[in-house]
Amino acid sequence: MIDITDIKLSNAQIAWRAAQDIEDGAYVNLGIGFPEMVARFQPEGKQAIFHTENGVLDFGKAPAPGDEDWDLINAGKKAITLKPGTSFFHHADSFAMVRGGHLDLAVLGAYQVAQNGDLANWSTGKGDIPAVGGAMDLVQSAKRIAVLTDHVTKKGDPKLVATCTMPLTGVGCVTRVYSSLAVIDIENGHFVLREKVTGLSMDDLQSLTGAPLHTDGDVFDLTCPEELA
Amino acid sequence: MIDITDIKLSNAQIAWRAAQDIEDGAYVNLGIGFPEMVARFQPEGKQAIFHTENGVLDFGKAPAPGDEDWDLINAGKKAITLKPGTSFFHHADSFAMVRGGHLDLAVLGAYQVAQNGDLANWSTGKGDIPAVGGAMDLVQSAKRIAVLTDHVTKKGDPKLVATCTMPLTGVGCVTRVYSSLAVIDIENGHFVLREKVTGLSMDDLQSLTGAPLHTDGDVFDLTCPEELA
Amino acid sequence: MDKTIQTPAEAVAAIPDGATVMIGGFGGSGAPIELIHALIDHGAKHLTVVNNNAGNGHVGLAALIEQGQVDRLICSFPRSADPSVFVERYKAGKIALEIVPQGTLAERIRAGGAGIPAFYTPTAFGTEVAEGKPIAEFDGRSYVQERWLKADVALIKGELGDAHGNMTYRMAARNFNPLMATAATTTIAQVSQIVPLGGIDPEHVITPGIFVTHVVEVANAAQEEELNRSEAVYP
Amino acid sequence: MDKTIQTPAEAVAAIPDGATVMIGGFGGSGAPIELIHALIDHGAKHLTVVNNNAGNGHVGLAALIEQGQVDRLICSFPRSADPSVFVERYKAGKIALEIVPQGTLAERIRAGGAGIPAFYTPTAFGTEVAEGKPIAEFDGRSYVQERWLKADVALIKGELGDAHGNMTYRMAARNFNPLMATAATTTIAQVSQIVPLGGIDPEHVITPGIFVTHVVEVANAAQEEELNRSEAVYP
Repeated sequence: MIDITDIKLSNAQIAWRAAQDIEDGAYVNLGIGFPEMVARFQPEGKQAIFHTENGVLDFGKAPAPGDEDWDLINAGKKAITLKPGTSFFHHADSFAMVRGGHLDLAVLGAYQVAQNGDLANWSTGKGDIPAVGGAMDLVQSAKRIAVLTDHVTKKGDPKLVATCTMPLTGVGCVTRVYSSLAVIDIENGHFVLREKVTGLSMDDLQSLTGAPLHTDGDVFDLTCPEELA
Repeated sequence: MIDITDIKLSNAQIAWRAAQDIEDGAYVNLGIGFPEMVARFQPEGKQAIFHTENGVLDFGKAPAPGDEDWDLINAGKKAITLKPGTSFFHHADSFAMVRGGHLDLAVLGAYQVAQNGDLANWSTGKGDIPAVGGAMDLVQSAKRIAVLTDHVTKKGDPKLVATCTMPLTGVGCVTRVYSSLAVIDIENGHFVLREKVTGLSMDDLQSLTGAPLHTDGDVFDLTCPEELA
Repeated sequence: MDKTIQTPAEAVAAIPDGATVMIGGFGGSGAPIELIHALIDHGAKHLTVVNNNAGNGHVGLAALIEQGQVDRLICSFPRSADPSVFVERYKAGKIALEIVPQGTLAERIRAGGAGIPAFYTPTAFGTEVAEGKPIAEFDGRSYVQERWLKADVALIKGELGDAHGNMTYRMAARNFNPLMATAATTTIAQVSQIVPLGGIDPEHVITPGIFVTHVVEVANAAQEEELNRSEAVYP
Repeated sequence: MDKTIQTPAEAVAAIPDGATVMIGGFGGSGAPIELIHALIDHGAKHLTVVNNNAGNGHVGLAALIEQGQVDRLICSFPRSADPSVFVERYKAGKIALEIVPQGTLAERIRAGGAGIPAFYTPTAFGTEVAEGKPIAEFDGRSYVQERWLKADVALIKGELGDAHGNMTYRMAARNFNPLMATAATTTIAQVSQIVPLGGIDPEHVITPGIFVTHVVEVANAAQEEELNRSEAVYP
């Protein structure tokens, strides 16, 4: 197996890369945990508007410790802040935004992503207590579904697979994967490689991927700020 | 045919009689036109709360001429007023109140009411331009559906019938009829006579009614304030 | 991001022939008269219009119909103090009419905005309005299946608006406006006043900006009822 | 008409064993802690509870579960900082769990309040959560049929309330509360302050009084997050 320790991106770098693609004024939902990090890296002049399932739109970043108001939280139950333009609404209206296709982008983590866009990210299927939250709603309805993920599991198994073996969160829903090694679109049932980290050959990347990597035009270098490594 | 000119109730008297049955705190929708008159005759100490389809709850009576605000109207497009307790909401929430069974009572007019509770009140079926408004929603969902009506048509034909011949507004929905001659409940597919105007025999009332009148206990005199005649 | 636009004319300029256009309001209250009149000036034809009513007098929706721009109307109640414009065209076979019970109309629009392709309602069961629609029984009662309603464009009227499209409404002028905002590809809102971002309390926002594409300020907007009392005609 | 009631204990006194109880809140925000604790004191058992989560620590919903009063939980996300009470009872087979995607949970509750017995959603199509549910195709896409959710009682938390039951909420503490208010036979609301009738601007009412049965003032209501940070245990 190829040692990717030195070339793979940090989570911060993956989040940074994903943030570069978000248009000014895009309505975006960031999943709990790692995806929330995307908000930190919005490019100058591109202001996304963030939605959280529990009924807040256009909110600000986390407050300073000690300044939390626990009635002002995000879906991860972390404290957030108001900013000019914030609005509150109930859960049915919040998911009307989701299900009605009003979000431009949802960013989630993954256990597995299949080449047809199937996503498994809610249950390992090993008898853990099921907990789905809002993920199944988000993945079927946002205009674009981006996944942030390590390219392989801790054991080195591909997370980008031919067919998901873990319980599905949604079918055919993922549009782009930002992995620790590559940026990959999902088009017509195929993984289409757009960018890969420098120092990794095509063959090596393919060997770490569970389904064929297609190309469609140039494959660019995936470069991220060094200070985030 | 019996001449009922001198014994039949006026519309105001019918509305008065209907108003006497409304409990304090009941949520009530009054149909456009004649049923709106019910609001005038609420008994002392019994304060109903009125709902209008276009998104106002707990509103007050008509403003003085010249004081109208045309953003503050009822479903009949007549001006209403605010009172302490008023709230505004959109049309989907308004009909969630209706369809969800939150109204205690809806009061409507009728072309025909059948003994099984079917109501025809939206179309004569004679090629007029159809216009249904909120009636079909109201009649299927309010807890009680009261009809205010003349007992017979202008031609003298019964409006309380065995089976409606005009296009239906709702099936099996009417619970009580306040007619110009009687108060009649609809129970188990039958007209059950509760009150009739004095000076009208049972046989005469039956002859003006298109289906058998049942009784279940006493039939009381239907008396209304003379000054409303 | 700035969703404000300078004039009603600019706001409606991209509406194509054949578009489905939801128009807010219940009778005259909440009717976006200036946007409708701009649409008349713009001239888009063969429109399908969704509104609760069918216009009154010779302004607003009635004027749009009178100009021959509307091929089809989806509404609950095509009556008004003066429905003559609609009645005439309807009787002449020049405009198609789909009658929808008012609560079903509201819920179909909400469903369109909320990504619910179909739902069941007790409304209209057993009536001719339900003819041809699927019927299903739940817990022993029969219900009618109704489909979502979406539009290419919604023309709505609010009270306050900001550059992100957050909006409030004025009293009963709210009615269908917030629903239609959610159900159209492009939602164009006229508001009495554009306020700075943050000028609307987050607790008081009725339509969050995500549902709004363009906001145009129309101070002292016309009230359909007043126009009709003065026997106004547009254009 | 006066819907105000003096204490949480009186407000919950009529809740019977076996009731289905919706409890508002998302995690701790909007959770009606005092009403839940009154329900613990009241002692009703064999409850089915509908909540987004499954409790945190040893207060509020977690405490209700810990007391063995909940036989069944319908929720989207039974995880929290400290879900140990639920986890233990679940693994011991003492509490049944129905997992519902969060948006579907919200919409099922809204449907219960709005008289919609069933609706279709794209959510969960093709997943094990949709197994056994009717599937239908609309416009070439497959959807899952979901049923309404109703309750005997809703326990909710608001900010302002009046004697007619009109209510507002505080920031993200709104969440499921206004929906649950509509879907229960009896809705019991605790509010931070009861104001005179007319004390809430008609434009700012979020829950109109028609949906509320009882209102009880709980000034300085406990915040679940703060209780858990101080390692509180109830009772």
